[in-house]
Amino acid sequence: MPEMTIREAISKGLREALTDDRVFIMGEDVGSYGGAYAVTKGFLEEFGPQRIMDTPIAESVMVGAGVGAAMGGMKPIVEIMTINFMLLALDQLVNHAAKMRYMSNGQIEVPVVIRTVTGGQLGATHSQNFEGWFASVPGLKVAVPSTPYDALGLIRSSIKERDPVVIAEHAMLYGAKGEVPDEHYEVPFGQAKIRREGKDITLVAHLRMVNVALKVADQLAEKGKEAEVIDLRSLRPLDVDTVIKSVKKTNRVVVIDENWQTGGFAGELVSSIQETAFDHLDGPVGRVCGLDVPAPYSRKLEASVVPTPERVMETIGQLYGL
Amino acid sequence: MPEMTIREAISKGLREALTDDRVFIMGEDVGSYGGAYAVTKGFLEEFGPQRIMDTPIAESVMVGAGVGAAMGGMKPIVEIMTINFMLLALDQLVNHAAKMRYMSNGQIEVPVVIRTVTGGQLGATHSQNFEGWFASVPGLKVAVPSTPYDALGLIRSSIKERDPVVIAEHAMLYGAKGEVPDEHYEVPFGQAKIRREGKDITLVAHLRMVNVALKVADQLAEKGKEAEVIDLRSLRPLDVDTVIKSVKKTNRVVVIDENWQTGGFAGELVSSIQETAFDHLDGPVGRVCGLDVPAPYSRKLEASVVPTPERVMETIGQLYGL
Amino acid sequence: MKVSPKLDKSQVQELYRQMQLIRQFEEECSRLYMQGKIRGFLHLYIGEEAVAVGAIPTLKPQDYIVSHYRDHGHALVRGLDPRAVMAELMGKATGTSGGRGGSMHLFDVSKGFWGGYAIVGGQMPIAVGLALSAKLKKEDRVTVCFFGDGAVNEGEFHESLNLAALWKLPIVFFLENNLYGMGSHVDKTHAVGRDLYLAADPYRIPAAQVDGMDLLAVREAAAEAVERVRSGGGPVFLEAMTYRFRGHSMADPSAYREGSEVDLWAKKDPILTFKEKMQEDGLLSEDEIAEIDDEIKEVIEDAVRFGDESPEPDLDSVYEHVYA
Amino acid sequence: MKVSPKLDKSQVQELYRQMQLIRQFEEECSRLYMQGKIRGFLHLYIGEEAVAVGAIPTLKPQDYIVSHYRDHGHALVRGLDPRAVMAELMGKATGTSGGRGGSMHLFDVSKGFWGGYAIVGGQMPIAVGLALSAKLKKEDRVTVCFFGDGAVNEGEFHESLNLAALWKLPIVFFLENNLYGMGSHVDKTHAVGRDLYLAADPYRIPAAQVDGMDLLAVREAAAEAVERVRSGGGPVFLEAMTYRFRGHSMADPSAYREGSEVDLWAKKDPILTFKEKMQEDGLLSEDEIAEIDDEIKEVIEDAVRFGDESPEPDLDSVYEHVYA
Ligand SMILES: Cc1ncc(C[n+]2csc(CCOP(=O)(O)OP(=O)(O)O)c2C)c(N)n1
Ligand SMILES: Cc1ncc(C[n+]2csc(CCOP(=O)(O)OP(=O)(O)O)c2C)c(N)n1
Ligand SMILES: [Mg+2]
Ligand SMILES: [Mg+2]
Repeated sequence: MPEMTIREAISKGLREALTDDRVFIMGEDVGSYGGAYAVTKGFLEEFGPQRIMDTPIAESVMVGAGVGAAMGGMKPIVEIMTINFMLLALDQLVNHAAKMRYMSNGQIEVPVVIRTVTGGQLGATHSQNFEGWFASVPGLKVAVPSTPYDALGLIRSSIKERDPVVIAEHAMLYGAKGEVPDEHYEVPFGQAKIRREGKDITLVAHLRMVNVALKVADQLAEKGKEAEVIDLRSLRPLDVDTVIKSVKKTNRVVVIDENWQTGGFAGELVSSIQETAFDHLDGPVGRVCGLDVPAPYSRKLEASVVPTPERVMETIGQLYGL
Repeated sequence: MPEMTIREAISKGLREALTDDRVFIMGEDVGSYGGAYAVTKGFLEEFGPQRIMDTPIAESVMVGAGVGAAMGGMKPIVEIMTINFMLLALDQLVNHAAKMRYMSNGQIEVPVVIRTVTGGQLGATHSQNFEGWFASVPGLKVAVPSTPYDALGLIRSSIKERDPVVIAEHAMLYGAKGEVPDEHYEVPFGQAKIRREGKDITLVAHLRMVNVALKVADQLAEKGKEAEVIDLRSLRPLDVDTVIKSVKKTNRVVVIDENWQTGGFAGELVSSIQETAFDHLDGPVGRVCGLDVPAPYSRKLEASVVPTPERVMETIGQLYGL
Repeated sequence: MKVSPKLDKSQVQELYRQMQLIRQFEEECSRLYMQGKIRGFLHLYIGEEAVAVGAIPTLKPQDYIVSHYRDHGHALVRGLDPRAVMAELMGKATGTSGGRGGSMHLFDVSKGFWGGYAIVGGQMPIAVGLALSAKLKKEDRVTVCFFGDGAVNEGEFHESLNLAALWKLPIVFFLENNLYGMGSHVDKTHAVGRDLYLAADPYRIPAAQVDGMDLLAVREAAAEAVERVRSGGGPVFLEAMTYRFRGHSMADPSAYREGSEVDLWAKKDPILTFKEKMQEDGLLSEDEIAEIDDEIKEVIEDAVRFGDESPEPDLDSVYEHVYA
Repeated sequence: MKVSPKLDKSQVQELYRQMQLIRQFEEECSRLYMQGKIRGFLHLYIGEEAVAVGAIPTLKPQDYIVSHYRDHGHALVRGLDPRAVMAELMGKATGTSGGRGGSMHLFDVSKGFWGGYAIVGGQMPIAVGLALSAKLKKEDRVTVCFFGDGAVNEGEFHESLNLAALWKLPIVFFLENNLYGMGSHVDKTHAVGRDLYLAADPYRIPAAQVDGMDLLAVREAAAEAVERVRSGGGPVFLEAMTYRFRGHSMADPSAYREGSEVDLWAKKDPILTFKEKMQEDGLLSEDEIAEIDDEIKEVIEDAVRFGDESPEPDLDSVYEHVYA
């Protein structure tokens, strides 16, 4: 099977999407610059300025124009350079896009796709993870691909969605490689993926934290314990079933999230798990999250803020004595 | 002890605050209109336009100017008419106010107070509850007073805070009455309040949901069961200790939150409780939250969206058979 | 001034009928609100009727309209069924949004009425997007975006005008300047003062101001603007100077306005002045007026009856239409 | 043009020194970035030195400065210790923010340097607030807010100018128009085109454009603007036309700009042109230049050494300064 990076997989998905002439891409520097993360490199030349539209630095109208154009029958893909700047567009996303279908009693559809970049290690204002906020809003869907396969598969599903979708791509995963089949496939929303099977503990994660979970699984394997690693792939809809099934088998579970712990989306998983599988738990559901501080610039401090395999191992030890 | 409404208590707190001449109030229609919820009625006449400043409808610069003025040594109180409009000011609140102290290594303080109105029943775009989002941001503090006593006490503490504070007042509680002593007192951040003692189950809530919890306690009392009702009073800092202490006594707990359930702040409480008191729990921690839909306008639908005593009773029955 | 020769008697009657329909419909809303049959926010358009009635009939059926929370007038002129609008205000299943939207969120996509929006300025990026869709699809559609003087202060105003101008989108930015955003007078909310059409200048968008109490003046300006936009000239900005006769919402006693100011504007009542002028010009008779007024009375009674008798939405439907 | 008679030899030397300090400091940063000693975002000011050096020395010590993420130049001219700045870029405990801020977030409040901000346009409301505090406290302080042409497109630009104008705040809005926001040319991002000072018009803020490659021109315009603001006249808007010689950040190969354009601007190099003019005017000699250059070399070597030798922040400190 051919190998490619997540960046290439997303580009591939976008190129495919552009064969539908209702699809167009807009965002800051998606055109001649090729995208801040080079995802749309070459697109302007390939598809022309009618399809690949550079916008001013104005996130609110960018998202809003995407919403409006989607209402008018187009299929806009809006790139918001990073999730930190989404804070400037939340009125459009949350007050409008998410509510349009409901408020209009189904008269209006907003099939807009918003691609943005979460995570990263670039200081306090450029390293945030708001995908959990978006996933808490009824009316929105949120995809979080951690492999090239999923990135392409989720882009394909997003394009078919009739509701507003946010795709949160991780800044530090663009170069991650993986196999992507030539045959057409899709990754549906709301289907978590078991990345590694195991019977002793369940590790739940998304995006970059999946890699942390896999490293933890390796470390546990050295101790003779088998971890099951679940990659959520979308936060809304959220595939709680797959998680519960796993927990009923392993009786132990830790949720890993790069975001701040307090009030973060990890709490949703913890809550749902213990609501449904309480009697199957050998101990409390664990959370390992980003420290509750603005991201520090110093590499050393920063490394201590993001969840590490060591921290996860420590939590597992404390909770379950594994 | 004199009785007053929450509205009156907040007004009283603001009047007191204004005796410090670093304090000023700004916001949309806080002046000649007297505030959308009449909290600052008469203030313009009393304190003059230098202290009570009407702003254009421009939430971002309003919050940002509050942040900047606080940095420059003032103590601004910014009124954002409702929490729904805070979505237009999140860049200033989250990307700037919350991070200034950290990014500057303690050189900068942002002692701004942002008052806003959460909850309410005014349709999809005017009935949201984002206080949980704010409480998930390191650097911010969030107060949620549900009685006149707490409203005044928390305003007093807020004014002394050296960090940015959001006070989320509930639209439907302004008229709620309660006793407020003449003697000076304060309500510190991070101290939950046991509104009613009980030994059979703990109910955790804030703002309007405290009243729902109290009604549930009444209903339980009729069945001979005693509920302990905890009013969080601030979401950040969050007084988990008081909750844990109660749960260790009652072994049962339900968290009630008006906000959407999925990804809401209730998940933080559930997570923290089961992390610390797992072995004391007779069953899973319960959540009763707003339904995961945009707020419908129809009174009938709307009433079904917000948590009711009936729904809480049902959950208690299911989880604990009480 | 003589009436525009383009208007014939039947048109004059229709325009009068539309203004009167809005006025009487909203007078009734006000009563229903007092009775508790309408709840939540209710923002009346009374006094501003000449703007909607002047502007909207200059549009073609395929054109798009985006409004704000003060949207009853725009909706009714665009031909939304008064029954469905009334039922919506009453939160009934037969309403334009089945009771999910309410007064601030009327929609009828079949009529190109893309809705009322309740976040000040929030409708502007959406309207820009609708105009963009028309342009990309090469459709002959003009989008008209209504907004108040308050919206001019929001960042989204700036971003929307800039993008529409850069991309030469087929949109009319239609400012209903009633001098106040809630209790705040425009002189205190925008540095340019009350002539807000000047704010369109840096975007290089042609802009004009018109007397919003004068139906014919609005109609002429709107027709010209719509025509210009339709012919591919990019966005146009129109400012209608108007006044709301009531408080901002039903909850507002409107204490911040001088009685003398209110009285002055009351003299410019768009319905009275239009009626008088048309009578003078022989285009509208007492009998015709009486007939129209009677007809409207019936329409409204019927709408209220319909709303009253309509069922509330089904509880089980609460999760419908969150997603496709 | 002859030199402004107000400048004496020592001032000329100082101005040259400041521009050269920025230039050489950043050349060194670029090398350190390649070596991996500086990481994350790094936005160089090279080519734009005449703006900071023209503007900032016209301020008094008590005045306030707010910058963006391209902030090294502003910081150094304002007198932030090059050692502390370099240590910050290296993420060291001795940095201006103890390694917590980084290149985009330099702060030194003791010098009225209120920081670099990394959200485009986000610094503007904050600067407005700082100016507001000065006004309310009746302090003699001017706030200068630097921002790029890209920031002009954000809603916060609009809201900030409007509020500052309405409230007559003591602030200079200082636009560094280097023609590009990342890869986007101003002609494609604002409808008014490249003369962005015209965007200040609806706010009734006096605005002017100045050659940002000409130190003396910037200095004169800035002095006048600051003076005007200081005397209570409310905000002033200044636009300096400039050019960044490098990519947007270290990650940007700058492929979107024509070589011919870059070459044209390279000829206007603010340091070269200033040096030449001053030499012609007899205000700066070869020897003096060499001496200054040597001194700067030492300052920078010292700063790098200091940064290299400084400790990283203590792991235990990670929770410090989240709250008071
Ligand atoms: C973003 C936002 N801020 C504040 C409000 C509260 N609000 C509702 S209407 C209004 C006044 C708007 O005035 P204007 O735009 O002039 O319209 P008018 O009511 O005069 O028709 C305000 C402040 C809101 N709905 N949205
Ligand atoms: C709100 C926001 N959107 C996008 C970005 C990403 N970004 C960083 S700098 C930049 C270009 C800004 O250009 P300009 O204001 O002209 O400043 P210059 O870099 O030219 O000095 C962009 C788009 C950001 N930091 N903040
Ligand atoms: Mg108005
Ligand atoms: Mg630029």
